[in-house]
Amino acid sequence: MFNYESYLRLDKFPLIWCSGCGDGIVLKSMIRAIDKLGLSKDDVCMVSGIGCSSRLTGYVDFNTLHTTHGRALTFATGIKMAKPRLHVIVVTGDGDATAIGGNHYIHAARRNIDITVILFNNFIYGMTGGQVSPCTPKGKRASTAPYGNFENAFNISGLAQAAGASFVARATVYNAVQLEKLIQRAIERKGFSLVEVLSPCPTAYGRRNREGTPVDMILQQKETTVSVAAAEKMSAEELEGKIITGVLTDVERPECREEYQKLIDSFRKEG
Amino acid sequence: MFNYESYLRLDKFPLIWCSGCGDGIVLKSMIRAIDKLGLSKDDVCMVSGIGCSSRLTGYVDFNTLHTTHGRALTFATGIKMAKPRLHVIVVTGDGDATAIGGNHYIHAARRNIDITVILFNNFIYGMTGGQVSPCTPKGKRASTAPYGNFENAFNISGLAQAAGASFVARATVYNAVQLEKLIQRAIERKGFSLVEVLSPCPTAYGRRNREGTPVDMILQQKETTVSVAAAEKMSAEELEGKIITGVLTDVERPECREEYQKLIDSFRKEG
Amino acid sequence: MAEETLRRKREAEITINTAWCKGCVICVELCPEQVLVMERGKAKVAHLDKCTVCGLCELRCPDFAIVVVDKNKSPKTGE
Amino acid sequence: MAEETLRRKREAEITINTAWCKGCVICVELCPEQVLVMERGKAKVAHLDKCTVCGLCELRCPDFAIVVVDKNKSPKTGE
Amino acid sequence: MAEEKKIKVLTGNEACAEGALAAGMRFYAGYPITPSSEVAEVLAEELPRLGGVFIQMEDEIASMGAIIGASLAGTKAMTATSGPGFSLMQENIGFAAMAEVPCVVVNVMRGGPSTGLPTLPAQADVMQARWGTHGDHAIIVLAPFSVAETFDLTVRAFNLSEQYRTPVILLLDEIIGHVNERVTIVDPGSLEIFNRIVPSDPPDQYKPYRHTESGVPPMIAYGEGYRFHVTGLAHDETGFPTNSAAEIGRMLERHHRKVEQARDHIVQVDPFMMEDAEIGIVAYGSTARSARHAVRLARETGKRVGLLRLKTLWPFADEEIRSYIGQVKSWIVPEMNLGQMAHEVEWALAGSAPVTRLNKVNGDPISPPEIYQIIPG
Amino acid sequence: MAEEKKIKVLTGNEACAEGALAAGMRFYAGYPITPSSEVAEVLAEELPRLGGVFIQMEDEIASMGAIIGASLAGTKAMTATSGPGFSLMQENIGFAAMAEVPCVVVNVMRGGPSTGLPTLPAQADVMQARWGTHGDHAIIVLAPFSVAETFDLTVRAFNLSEQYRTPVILLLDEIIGHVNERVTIVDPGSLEIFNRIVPSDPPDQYKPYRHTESGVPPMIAYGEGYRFHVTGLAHDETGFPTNSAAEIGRMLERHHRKVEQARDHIVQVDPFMMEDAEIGIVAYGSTARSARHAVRLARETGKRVGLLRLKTLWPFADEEIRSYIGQVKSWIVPEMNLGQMAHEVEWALAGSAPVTRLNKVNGDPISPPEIYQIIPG
Amino acid sequence: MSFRYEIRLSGEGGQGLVLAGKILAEAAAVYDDLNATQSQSYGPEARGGASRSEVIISDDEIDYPKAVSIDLLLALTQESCDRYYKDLKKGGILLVDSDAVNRLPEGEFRVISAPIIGLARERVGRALVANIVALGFIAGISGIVSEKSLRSAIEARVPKGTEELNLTAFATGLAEARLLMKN
Amino acid sequence: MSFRYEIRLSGEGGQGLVLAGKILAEAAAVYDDLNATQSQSYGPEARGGASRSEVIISDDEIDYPKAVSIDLLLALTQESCDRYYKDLKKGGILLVDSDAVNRLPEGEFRVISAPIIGLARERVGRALVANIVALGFIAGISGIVSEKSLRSAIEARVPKGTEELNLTAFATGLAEARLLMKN
Ligand SMILES: Cc1ncc(C[n+]2csc(CCOP(=O)(O)OP(=O)(O)O)c2C)c(N)n1
Ligand SMILES: Cc1ncc(C[n+]2csc(CCOP(=O)(O)OP(=O)(O)O)c2C)c(N)n1
Ligand code: SF4
Ligand code: SF4
Ligand code: SF4
Ligand code: SF4
Ligand code: SF4
Ligand code: SF4
Ligand SMILES: [Mg+2]
Ligand SMILES: [Mg+2]
Repeated sequence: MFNYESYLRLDKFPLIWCSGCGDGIVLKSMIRAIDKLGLSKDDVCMVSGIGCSSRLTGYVDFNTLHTTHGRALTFATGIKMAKPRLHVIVVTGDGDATAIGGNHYIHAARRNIDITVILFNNFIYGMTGGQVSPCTPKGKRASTAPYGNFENAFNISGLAQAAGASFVARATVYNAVQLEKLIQRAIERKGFSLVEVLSPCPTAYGRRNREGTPVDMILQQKETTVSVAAAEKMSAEELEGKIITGVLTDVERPECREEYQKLIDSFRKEG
Repeated sequence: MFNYESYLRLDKFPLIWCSGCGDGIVLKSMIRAIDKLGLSKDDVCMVSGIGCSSRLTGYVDFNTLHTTHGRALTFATGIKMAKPRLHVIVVTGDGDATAIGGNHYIHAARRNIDITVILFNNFIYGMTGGQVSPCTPKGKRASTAPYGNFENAFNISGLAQAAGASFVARATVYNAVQLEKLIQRAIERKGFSLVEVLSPCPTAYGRRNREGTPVDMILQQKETTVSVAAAEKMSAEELEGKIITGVLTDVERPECREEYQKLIDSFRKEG
Repeated sequence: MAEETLRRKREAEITINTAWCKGCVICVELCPEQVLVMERGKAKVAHLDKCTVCGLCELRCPDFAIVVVDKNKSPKTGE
Repeated sequence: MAEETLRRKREAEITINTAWCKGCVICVELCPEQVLVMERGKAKVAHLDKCTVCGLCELRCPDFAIVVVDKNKSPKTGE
Repeated sequence: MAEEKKIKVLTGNEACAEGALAAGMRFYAGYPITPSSEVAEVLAEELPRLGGVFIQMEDEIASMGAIIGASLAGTKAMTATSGPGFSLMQENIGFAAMAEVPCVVVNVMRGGPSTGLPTLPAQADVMQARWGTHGDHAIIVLAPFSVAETFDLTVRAFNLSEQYRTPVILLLDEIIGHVNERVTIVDPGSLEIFNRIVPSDPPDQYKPYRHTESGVPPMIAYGEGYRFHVTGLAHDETGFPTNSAAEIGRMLERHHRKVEQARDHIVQVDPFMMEDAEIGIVAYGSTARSARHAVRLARETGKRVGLLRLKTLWPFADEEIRSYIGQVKSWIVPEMNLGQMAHEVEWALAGSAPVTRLNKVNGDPISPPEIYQIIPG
Repeated sequence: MAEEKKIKVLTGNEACAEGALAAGMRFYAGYPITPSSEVAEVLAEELPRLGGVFIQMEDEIASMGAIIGASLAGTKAMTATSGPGFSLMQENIGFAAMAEVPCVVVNVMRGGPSTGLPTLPAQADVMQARWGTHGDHAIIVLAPFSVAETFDLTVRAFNLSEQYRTPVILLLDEIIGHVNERVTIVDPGSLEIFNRIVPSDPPDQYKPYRHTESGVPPMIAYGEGYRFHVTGLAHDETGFPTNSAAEIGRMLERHHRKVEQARDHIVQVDPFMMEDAEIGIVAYGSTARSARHAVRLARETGKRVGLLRLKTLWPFADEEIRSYIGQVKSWIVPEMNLGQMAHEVEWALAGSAPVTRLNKVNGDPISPPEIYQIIPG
Repeated sequence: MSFRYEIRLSGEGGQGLVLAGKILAEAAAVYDDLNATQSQSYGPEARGGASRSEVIISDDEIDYPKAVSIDLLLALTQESCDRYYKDLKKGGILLVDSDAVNRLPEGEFRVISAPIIGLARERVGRALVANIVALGFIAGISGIVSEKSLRSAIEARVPKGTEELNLTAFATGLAEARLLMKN
Repeated sequence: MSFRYEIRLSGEGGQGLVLAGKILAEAAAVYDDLNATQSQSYGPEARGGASRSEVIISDDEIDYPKAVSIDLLLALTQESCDRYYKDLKKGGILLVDSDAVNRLPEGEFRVISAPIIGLARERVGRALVANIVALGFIAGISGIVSEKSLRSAIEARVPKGTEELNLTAFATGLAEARLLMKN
């Protein structure tokens, strides 16, 4: 249906991810979105941290950078500030972005720097074998939460909204078409944009929490999510335990690099 | 009117702060609040980071800890988890809490750990001589923003709310009585509680931004703030540029150490 | 136009790259027409005739291992 | 009761610790009754008689340098 | 627990967790990282049962902060990590040194630099363990070579930490961390456990940084009626900041002295066939196992070679090495780095005997034959 | 600018900023910290005028990340900090070493450990600059002793960084950072500026980590038609992760070699009255000024003493020091730490001459008389 | 003279070879009072296809815990067989799954081919316990650890509730091995 | 023989002594072609009461940039006078503000007492420029830097728009000093 090949580093295949891992489905959606936008591969710079999801940058034929754990946004900020013509896309996991990288996450959102973040939320640390994440729902099990997680979980998207992001959306791999469209809109929107994707991790999360097969996990997304439009018509009780998908925020706010450019230009004019 | 002396380390006086610095007014309000609550000095543990405001811990006769820049909440989390009977109060600046310490800030709020944070927001890095902070309003000058800050500022309190804090309030030194009461309520509330205090820094912020004398800066607070109650009656245009004071959030949510205690107790029962 | 397009005869060509397929069964179970089956841990086309070229299997295959092409559609004019 | 309390005669005793006073002028300018003045960079009581013992100067002195006591009130029963 | 079998098969990481519990550790804060995560995983399971605290923090900086806080609150506390996390902990490790807060930091070494080789062994953080934080400071670093010794040295790490009021670093390498091996678990009561010395002064006379003869000031927990101040700024005996050069000098000198004058107690080496050795191998961690094997092989062919195994890496065993001057004619230092300890051995010997380096940083362990091959004679 | 006076009075921090601009630095990311903040403050003012980027990041970790990103995007980039921030940067400094990203990190040293003495000078991060990050790695570290030299060595730091594709650390101390002194600003055009070598290969043949003879692979920026991968994992010539021990060994060996085989170019010392010296002083940074003064005083009384001043701290000037074996009978190493470089000098000399240490960590600089006093004879 | 016996269990992730190695080591160390080490190699971080678990058993101290000259190699996949057979020592034993490994390598070692996975699936009822069936084979072939100790170690290490199943698996492997050894 | 002249300007924060020191150093280094260094001590981090600024002037290279034996000490507060007079060299000059410093120390140095702050306030109109008045004194007393160079350095370093004011302050100090020196 769609030819992914020209965007891939085929010699690195097969993917490192486990059988049934949702990350590959997200990767495909990302490629379709970039293709739709008609971006030149040379102008796309993809930056990731450390984690299963962050291995993505090794497979795509862009300018790619696999940084340190949690720090992708700092490298990306340097790139965007230094070379604003690049489309900078950050690939990160729930742990990478909101545990160790939480500070850079809220600051990039505050600056509203023109970077698109695709956040692979699998509710767990996949790469290191299933430790609890700040996004693991309360009560769920992880290798470091053998009796169930006793901490409260983050609302990742809400955090980005509060910090000042221009565009915030949530999607599932179940609805990969919506996912693709949201990624497209996120890249289009000037400023900090986030797409939080719920991406099943059958190995480190599913198994331990008896969530069934990869298929079960994908189908479960259908049940647990409601669209923004549907949610608006639902009562608080009905929404209990539901995850809202779709565009949560889409506003225009001053963008960091453009504001800085104004400063540079003010001297150009003078001179 | 009130005897502060028994709470102070008088041999460390006079305070290190500049003439007219608002921090001393906050300190007094804190002491009054603690006194009202009748807490034993032995049971109060005050933890600070690095900054002008964070020097506070040197002056009060509690269990005091002056940590590294931005990390007060991590030390405080260790203390609270290890010895929950202590009342743990964190003293921090806008830079300390939201720049370098932003991650610990949102995570402590997420965990809703029973710690009270008094955040001295002077919109600047005072201690190091006036560099721009994530809370410096856009356009304002700082030693590292000589042409005016080009970045967007944080809404500190909004961030704590989004991250999951139980109690969030904002106050001024102008209204030191309200400040005291809010601190009192913050300490009383189980869970993560924040009081963001606008504390004028005439030296590093005021001078550079032509805000006048310390008195001018204190009086200005009166003009720029509106109470939650008043704000509710105002239109969006009227609220433009205004800062809302009072209790912004006050909810009951599961508290971190208590949730952990349940886990411990589950084994006690078994055995 | 939508009507015409839909009515045009669809003829599927399904390619499975067994070197990449990890046997997650996603394509098999989520195919609305039960076109696919598992064999020796890999996906396999069993009932090509039933395929409606809906593309769902390809969309959701995490490993780029299954490719569906509508043979009656020129590759240039993909939707 | 509030009425009586307010009507009770107030007699102020104001102590300024010049070693701690940094001369920020806050107390002087924010005293509603102009009781205080500056002298050689330190606050000083000029019109004690005008003082209403409102306590605002003390409340806002950042340096614990000014203490106001209502001499007609026993120290134990502070409001 | 008394009726449980005494012999267990554990990995080094598991033994480390068990050792910590045996030493009385009741507070663990950490952030997962390969190849150390099992330390946390065991403790996540065990600590709540014992009424202790297990908390996974948002990162390694926070983990280090939390264990310092917990230790100040009176609980023996630990964290475990690997290279990248160890780098992040450096600032707060310096705080623990400056504020003299006992705690144990475990680093299960993997290949570096940077993300490097997450699942493969290395020994390249030896110098970092000594010098990773800014400013001059004393530090104690231990390195076990077996699972059984991991248990023992973890207990010892806590003891030294409590006795000298200082952070102690335990360096495992991936091989020791992950190998399953026999451990004889001794009766917890029979372990020698050292707890920090509490002050005998009443609260108003307590000085948290008193210049005692041992160099170690007594320490009381927060919330016990003593209200004192702790800071990472240079401070005097009372714990409050000072800019007096004399006071600062005195304090930093004491920090150094408390470790240096106890070096004979802290430094442990394990000589193997060194009595008549003319060739000496200095090794530590898993590489010492290969070295021991190589020594056995070489002895079979009549070579007079021995192994001086370092259990304590810092303070460095310079005196112990120098004690062989005259007897040992040449030394070999195999290590999974580019010669970090070999440099120290050369320094200690000051030219009195040649040192041959055997270095490997490609993720492959150094095998016995590789060492055997370069034994002269 | 051409008509401006050529002689300026600047602080070391200001000269560092000026030197960076002269070297072509157009991206600065940093986080303020005493006593380095003026570097940032000057650049916040100058960079926007030049079309460059100044950004204050949320912390030092982010600052280090940002400059690596900017450098990969093709801009010469720098950050400045002091001890606590330098500790936080270590993980990402290791990334820069591993991924071979040119950048300059300035550390204006203050008293440590921990928050220590924020406004007072020290030289105690010398070993940290070498060993602060996990894993074995090569690094270049320079230390100027005057404001004028700060300008020069900042330019040089960029040149070396670009030439060898490696992070370069510039260690100032608080005294050099804050002293106002005469600098003769040379015409920017007359400065020797080195820019990274770009590949001559077409994009499809480009290998970002090619094993060249010099050990330094050509480097192209992101967004220039070459699409390559950069990672902190061990990787092969193409930049993609590998677990092949052979490939990894080859890569790490090359990292080391590119610096080691160029050590004669990188290592600079400044001998002062060493021609006939029988007593040698090894010093660097502001302490070298006191040492030079002490040498002058001692020469007046006829003592044959000289100063071998280190401008490059790492790679260490072992050969330069050893070149005096036979001539110099004893050495003195004064430094504001507990003997970090003295240890290296001892190592280099391997017992061939005694080394006297003069150490101070209380925030007071080492004065000329203090050195003069211990010059024997 | 002391002995050192090196066993490598190889196959792919999910076959439980790490657990099998641990059981073997525990049988030797806890119940047979020998020294034993078990170690494994990891792929890039948590995952990866090939799996390798090594057990060294000795009556003396075990210095180097990695296999250098293998006495017994178990290969449950063709890939692992191809990759590792060269590390077998002269006279060693190569134990392969007869269904998974078609191309048998040649060399100075003895090859034992048996339908290990098939036995687990068909006789025990679950392919998952092939690792324990393999332990039965190893016990029967090598005799390096006692049957009794292995049974105890299996009981102690397998998930609660699966003891019976696993002991059956072990017995199946052991019986098959004894049969083979007789021939 | 080369000379080394050490000046310490002391008083309290806000008196502009750091700027004065820089101007002095710049006058010597940029305009008089001498070598000069200026340095200061900081209190705990950014702030702190006492302020100290040191200028070393020499026709040779300046090695140690801190004062060791002071030629001229300016003290604008009693505290700074008390603290630093001991560092004056034999025959050095102690220049104090006659209003601020009441208790004059004794020693083998020459004391010059003048109402520096008063002159700034009354003659120039702003107490803030006492630092520049002091520079006038220093020029007049020591002659270590030329009047012309100091004027140029002042013009270059003071905030735009305040040049006149500051040059007047300088002239005031210089004239007073010359008067004093005549006596
Ligand atoms: C500084 C540092 N700490 C810890 C790690 C170990 N580590 C690697 S990935 C990871 C978590 C990954 O979780 P997430 O970001 O959710 O990604 P996922 O694997 O789930 O896609 C951790 C803790 C590291 N590499 N560096
Ligand atoms: C790791 C580290 N980075 C930087 C600093 C320098 N520093 C000290 S305080 C401070 C900022 C203080 O600002 P804020 O928290 O707002 O406190 P304030 O002084 O304004 O009360 C900085 C950057 C430090 N001490 N440690
Ligand atoms: S561990 Fe989870 S997230 Fe990682 S590759 Fe496997 S399924 Fe995906
Ligand atoms: S610099 Fe600002 S915040 Fe700091 S003490 Fe002075 S007035 Fe207060
Ligand atoms: S294209 Fe649709 S119908 Fe055809 S195999 Fe795929 S999922 Fe089934
Ligand atoms: S979805 Fe892809 S990987 Fe999964 S079974 Fe189908 S073809 Fe194979
Ligand atoms: S108490 Fe009130 S009236 Fe009296 S001096 Fe203070 S502010 Fe003025
Ligand atoms: S408010 Fe306090 S410090 Fe300020 S002038 Fe009055 S007494 Fe002095
Ligand atoms: Mg995850
Ligand atoms: Mg502030």
